[in-house]
Amino acid sequence: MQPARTESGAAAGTASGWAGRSWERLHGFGPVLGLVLLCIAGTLLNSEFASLDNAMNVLTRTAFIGIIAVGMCFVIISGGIDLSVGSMAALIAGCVILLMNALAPRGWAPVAIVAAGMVFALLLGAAFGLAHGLLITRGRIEPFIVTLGTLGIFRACLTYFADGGAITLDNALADVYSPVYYASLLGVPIPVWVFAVVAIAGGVILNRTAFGRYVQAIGSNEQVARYAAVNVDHVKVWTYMLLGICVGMATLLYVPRLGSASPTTGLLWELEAIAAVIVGGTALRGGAGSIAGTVIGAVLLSVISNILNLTNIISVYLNAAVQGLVIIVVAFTQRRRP
Amino acid sequence: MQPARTESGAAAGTASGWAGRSWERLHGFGPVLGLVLLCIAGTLLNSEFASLDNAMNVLTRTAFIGIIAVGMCFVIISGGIDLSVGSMAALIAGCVILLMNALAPRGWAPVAIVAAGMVFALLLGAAFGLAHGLLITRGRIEPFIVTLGTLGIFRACLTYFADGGAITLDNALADVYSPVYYASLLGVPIPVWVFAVVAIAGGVILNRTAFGRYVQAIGSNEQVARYAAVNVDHVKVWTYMLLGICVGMATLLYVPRLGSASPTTGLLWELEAIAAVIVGGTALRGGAGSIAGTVIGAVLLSVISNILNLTNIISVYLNAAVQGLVIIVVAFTQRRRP
Amino acid sequence: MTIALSFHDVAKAFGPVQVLHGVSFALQPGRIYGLLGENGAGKSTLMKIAAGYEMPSGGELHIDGRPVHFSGSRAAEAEGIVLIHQEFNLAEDLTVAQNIFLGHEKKRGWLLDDAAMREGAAVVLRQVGLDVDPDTKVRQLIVAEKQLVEIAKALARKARLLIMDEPTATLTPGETERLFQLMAQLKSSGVTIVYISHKLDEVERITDEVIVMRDGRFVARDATAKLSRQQMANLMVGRELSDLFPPKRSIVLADSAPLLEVQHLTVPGWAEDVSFEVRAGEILGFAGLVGAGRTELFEGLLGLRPHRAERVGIAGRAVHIGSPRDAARHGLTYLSEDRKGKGLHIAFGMTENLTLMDLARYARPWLRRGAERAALKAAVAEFGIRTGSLSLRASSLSGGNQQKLALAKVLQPQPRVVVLDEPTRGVDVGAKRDIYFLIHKLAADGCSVVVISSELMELIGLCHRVAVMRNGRLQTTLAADQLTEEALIAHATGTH
Amino acid sequence: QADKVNLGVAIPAATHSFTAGIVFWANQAKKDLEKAHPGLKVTVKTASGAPEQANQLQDLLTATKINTLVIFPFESAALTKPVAQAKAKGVYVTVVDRGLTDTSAQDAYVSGDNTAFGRIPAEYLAKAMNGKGNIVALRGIPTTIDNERMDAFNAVMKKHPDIKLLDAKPGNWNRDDAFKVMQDYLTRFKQIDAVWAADDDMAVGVLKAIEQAKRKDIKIVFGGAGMKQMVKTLMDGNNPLIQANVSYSPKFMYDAIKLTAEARIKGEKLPPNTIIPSVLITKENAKDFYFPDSPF
Ligand SMILES: Nc1ncnc2c1ncn2[C@@H]1O[C@H](COP(=O)(O)OP(=O)(O)OP(=O)(O)O)[C@@H](O)[C@H]1O
Ligand SMILES: Nc1ncnc2c1ncn2[C@@H]1O[C@H](COP(=O)(O)OP(=O)(O)OP(=O)(O)O)[C@@H](O)[C@H]1O
Ligand SMILES: [Mg+2]
Ligand SMILES: [Mg+2]
Repeated sequence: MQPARTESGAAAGTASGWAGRSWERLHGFGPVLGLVLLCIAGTLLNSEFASLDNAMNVLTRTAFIGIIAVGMCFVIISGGIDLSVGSMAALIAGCVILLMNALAPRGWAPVAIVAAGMVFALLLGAAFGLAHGLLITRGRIEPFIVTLGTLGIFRACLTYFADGGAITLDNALADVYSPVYYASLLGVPIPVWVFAVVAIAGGVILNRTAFGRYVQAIGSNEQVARYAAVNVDHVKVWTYMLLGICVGMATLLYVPRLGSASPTTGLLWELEAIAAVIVGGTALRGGAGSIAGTVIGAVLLSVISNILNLTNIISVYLNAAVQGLVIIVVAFTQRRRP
Repeated sequence: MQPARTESGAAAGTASGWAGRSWERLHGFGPVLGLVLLCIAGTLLNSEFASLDNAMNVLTRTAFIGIIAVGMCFVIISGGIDLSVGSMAALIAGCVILLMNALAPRGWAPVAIVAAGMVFALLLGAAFGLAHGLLITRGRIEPFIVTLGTLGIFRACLTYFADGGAITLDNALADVYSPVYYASLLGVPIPVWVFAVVAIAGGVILNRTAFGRYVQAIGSNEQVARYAAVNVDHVKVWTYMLLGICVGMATLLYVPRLGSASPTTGLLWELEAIAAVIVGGTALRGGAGSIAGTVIGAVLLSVISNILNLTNIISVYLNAAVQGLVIIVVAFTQRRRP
Repeated sequence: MTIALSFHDVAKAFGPVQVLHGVSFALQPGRIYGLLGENGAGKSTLMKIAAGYEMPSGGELHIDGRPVHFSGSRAAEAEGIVLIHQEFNLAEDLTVAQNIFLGHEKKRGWLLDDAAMREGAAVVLRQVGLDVDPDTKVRQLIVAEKQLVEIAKALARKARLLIMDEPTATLTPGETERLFQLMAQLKSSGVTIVYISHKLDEVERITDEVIVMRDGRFVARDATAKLSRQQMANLMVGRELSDLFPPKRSIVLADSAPLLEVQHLTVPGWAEDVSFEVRAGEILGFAGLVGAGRTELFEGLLGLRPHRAERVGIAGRAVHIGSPRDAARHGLTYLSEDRKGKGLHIAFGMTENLTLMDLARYARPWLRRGAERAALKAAVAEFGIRTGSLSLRASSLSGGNQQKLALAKVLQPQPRVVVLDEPTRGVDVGAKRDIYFLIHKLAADGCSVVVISSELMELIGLCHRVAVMRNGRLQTTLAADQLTEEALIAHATGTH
Repeated sequence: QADKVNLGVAIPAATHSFTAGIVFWANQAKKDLEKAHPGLKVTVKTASGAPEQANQLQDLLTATKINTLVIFPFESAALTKPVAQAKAKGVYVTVVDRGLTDTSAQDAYVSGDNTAFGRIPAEYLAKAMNGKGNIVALRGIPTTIDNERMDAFNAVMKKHPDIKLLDAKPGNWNRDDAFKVMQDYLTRFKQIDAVWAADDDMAVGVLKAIEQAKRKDIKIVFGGAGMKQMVKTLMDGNNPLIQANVSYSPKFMYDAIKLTAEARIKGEKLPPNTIIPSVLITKENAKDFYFPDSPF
């Protein structure tokens, strides 16, 4: 959101060149530093915090938001925004459950049904992302408006399908599906594996492919990118589709966890995902950002609430205040250079 | 971002000049057009829609969001954002009620107490805005992060003060205070007057004062503004303070309406206020925008839900979908030129 | 009214890079100084210090003999020192009048006096000869118009010392002429002017005295009348420069097939019914005044503006070009005249800028950073980009070096047809010569090159044929033997 | 005894008055019980969504190491699996208010009576209106409970064909939304005899809207859940529109925790189902439902 960085940019500064550079190095570590300090605080407050079980719990639950945040990172770097991810996740979860329940009586093998549901989730996510991308590029409407609109539309559709209540997964299917969330591989829960794979893939795509470079170029200056023969619309549509697919993937992990979708599913996930990206050091105005930062941002946010759950030092009413304070303080440690 | 030169300028006296100019004119009228069409639809669906009473109801309830949106318009044009306004309003409402209730037994005249409460609301708003501004300029933290943090902090404080429930204004005071919301002047309710005054003042400040000019310059290109010796930090702090004062003003009108503040007060107002600004044609990236558009955007949003309340054509579950759709369609009518 | 500014051992370092090494010289009031130096010599940096935009890391400025320390540009302006930036500093969303008075608004009481500002803007716009409505948004202006607005903005400031950093880089002879009259007027009223330019003919014409810098040091100063262009160039580069233009390649093969054919291209509002063709190995120039529509013609051709054409052919095949991407696929690339707005990602590193148009080559499928860096090293050597470190952002390069980087960028994909809009904008004489050689080499290798330029000498020295546009129409195409400045100007202004 | 009772309480965060009441009573129970039984440890966690509540369950299990759980599920279906997991680890589970979809995941169930919450107002209104007239209703946030209440209300109204339910729009259990919806009802319908606001928070907004419009046609506003201010109004009889209410006191949270804790300390089990009935509150019995210290 901040206008152009000061022309002098990274190399600016005077005699403070060296100080500048080490600051720059430190700067990248802002969220890491925040995370480390938080973890120390957590351990001091409750020794259970540092247990492997707790660490795995935290990482597992971070997976949803984390995966979405990786997709969101692309959208934000390209200069866009997506407010609809929470509703989108809810609607996808609802549709997937409806599909699976509908297939159940047809005599398909449960595993096949679950697989069909998973494919459907990814397809739906991609389709929604495509719709966003086209409205934004072809329709030439602000991303904020488009996704604010679909935020309402997605959630309303889910509420309608659920008739105001919840859509619940058939019990037999739930049992087949639940290992996707609850099982572990080599002691690490499946969602954490998925999260790791998504994050690494995201990092590679952003930093090691032409597409990733184009995303950054568009966010930095769309006009220059267009003149440099970048297919701007195409790339933008793909960022939204990537995000949609990430949301689909997060839903895949969400459904086996709670086995139902209701009008409150995914509420405010958009805020959490965007916050993870921004806390991770990506600028809201786009142009540059990092997947590693985003992952750390997402973990950081869930560590805060984990610590609040593990301790009992302040009124429960003030939980949100503590979260807010920590977010501001972490951001302060990695603030832009003077 | 578009390479095209929208030839409204007198510079281009060409064939496409005329088409361009009338488009440009139409473009500015996008929200007006949307509003007019909506009003026609409303009247067709329920003749009561066009009644004066209903119009006044709609305008009165728009006043809160509208006043906040005027302040938000400055912040967004300057390239910032404020996510905390809803929580801020809730906290201010709570504090003001607590203050007034505390003063009541001291034997002050009720009118004096109400006046003290009103001044306190404005002061609190300005103080919160100042805090935002300083964190953003001095602290060099992204506005998104700062106000996401205070969003949590403000609401948590209110919940804490209210012990989770509602803070209710003393009955005697409520009676003295209630005309501020319920009374009319020349047939027009007070909040509508206040809204009008704020909007006009906002328009004058934005377009007719140096401060307003600087706000636009900073949003358009912060570096250029800095080079032009504009005190960028100063101006930014003031935009947040203006917004804070607007929130205080909205709260002044809100408190006498229900005489209470609770954790649900002001929920999602930030989204509505930002949406009003953006639907009104201001770009989220800043630089340019209009108060008139913002006012129309705010009215448009409340007309949509008013129409939905006055009719019964679709499932209530789909209300949000209709709102979303209308927002997208209105934005489409005023989209940027190819 | 008059001001005497002097530099005493002024030094400046950006981090570890020392850019200015103790520069000292004094400016007498009421004279026009030409400030010369190679790209990256430190001219812009020194002048930014003089105008309070940068702080020196050593040394002092004196005004009328007393030392001054500027805390910002506002303080320098209070002394009457005004700088016209090499890169534009205009808020695109504001109007021309609003930009001209930004930070110095005229007020009536609390409120802005827009009428007075519009009037004031109209006055200075008339002075610089720019015929646009003061209420036009700057976003809608073309590059040359923005340059004129920058100049007008400085005029509105009532300067005692006016520093112009390459004001004519994008102007055509007409505007330049007008600017010179204006400078003469200012001078006669006692204003000191520092004029930075790489166009030595202009320096020779307008300045009284020449100051030369090299590698962040003061090298020489002398009365302009005593120096020839050749001598100035030699002082700048510190060695003997031979002839500026490379010898023209004798003649294009008459029967070589056209590589780019354009028939009846119309860009509504900008260019009407333009047809031309460029053969392999040919360099075609485009001349015209500001506003002739040359830039827009080619932006239309590239699909960046709405356009229609009867036929666009590349290498004999009819092609549809809907975007620069299509064009690049057919081997056509375009260098924009608007370096900062359309040419380079100034927040990106040099590598990322250089390879952006040719990423496919480095992505297999993963980007090979090493290969990219090697490409940068090669480009730095080939285009003579002068920079302290290869990891600088584009924004930290000097203007001329940015231009070289932009040129290297559009040539990266090895196009068959390349359109160069103001290819030597802000480039120093030595590097200019290298670029001319390069363009010739491109042509010799069978490329078609289109050069749009405001420098007539450049077109005459470089091109096989020159097309002249006026008011969006192609007036004529002059063959090499008909190329003279007079002929070009006559066709461009319609006075032949 | 060998293992001390380590009791975890998971409830929704205080986002509106009713849940604020839940939080209040839970904390009250913690205070009273920890004082009464020194070995007992009670940990209260509030969640603002189903996933967060599931997270808290995990944390209560792994870090706080609870052996007894009292949970007010944010959502029935969504919390079933996480609660089942807790039970599988040997935790004694009492579920409050919103029953799980799989009852084998709980040891005991203490609930309010959502059917009665919809049925009682319907019956009361039908009687008060002599079986004919126009009603408007305000619904809550779309959820299963809201559906249950509405269905129960509709079921009674079916027996009274002369009563017309003009419309039922969501006021989201929120004063402001209820105010707006009611304003628009008043614009739209010229004759309204009674309002079922389905929650006392919404009733506050409804009353203000009626007061503003100065409409005299409305005879009754029926809220619900027995918010203290409303019960007080009923006791004092100073608003003719408020004639009755239906209890759905968040105090059952207190009862559930207390029953569970005491049963566990004694090593006993709770009955599998305890329903705390919703009853009609009128001026006569109002004082039994008035808790001035509770935020609700
Ligand atoms: N912010 C910066 N950080 C690092 N180096 C910089 C920065 N700004 C300028 N430089 C370096 O300072 C040197 C001088 O730059 P300057 O812009 O003064 O050159 P110039 O003489 O104006 O050149 P040109 O003729 O190309 O405009 C260049 O080598 C440039 O790379
Ligand atoms: N057909 C036309 N009729 C009227 N005005 C025109 C026409 N074509 C161009 N102009 C005017 O010329 C200006 C646009 O110039 P344009 O961008 O075409 O110049 P250019 O030839 O690219 O200049 P440069 O050589 O500096 O790049 C505008 O002021 C526009 O109003
Ligand atoms: Mg320079
Ligand atoms: Mg041009």
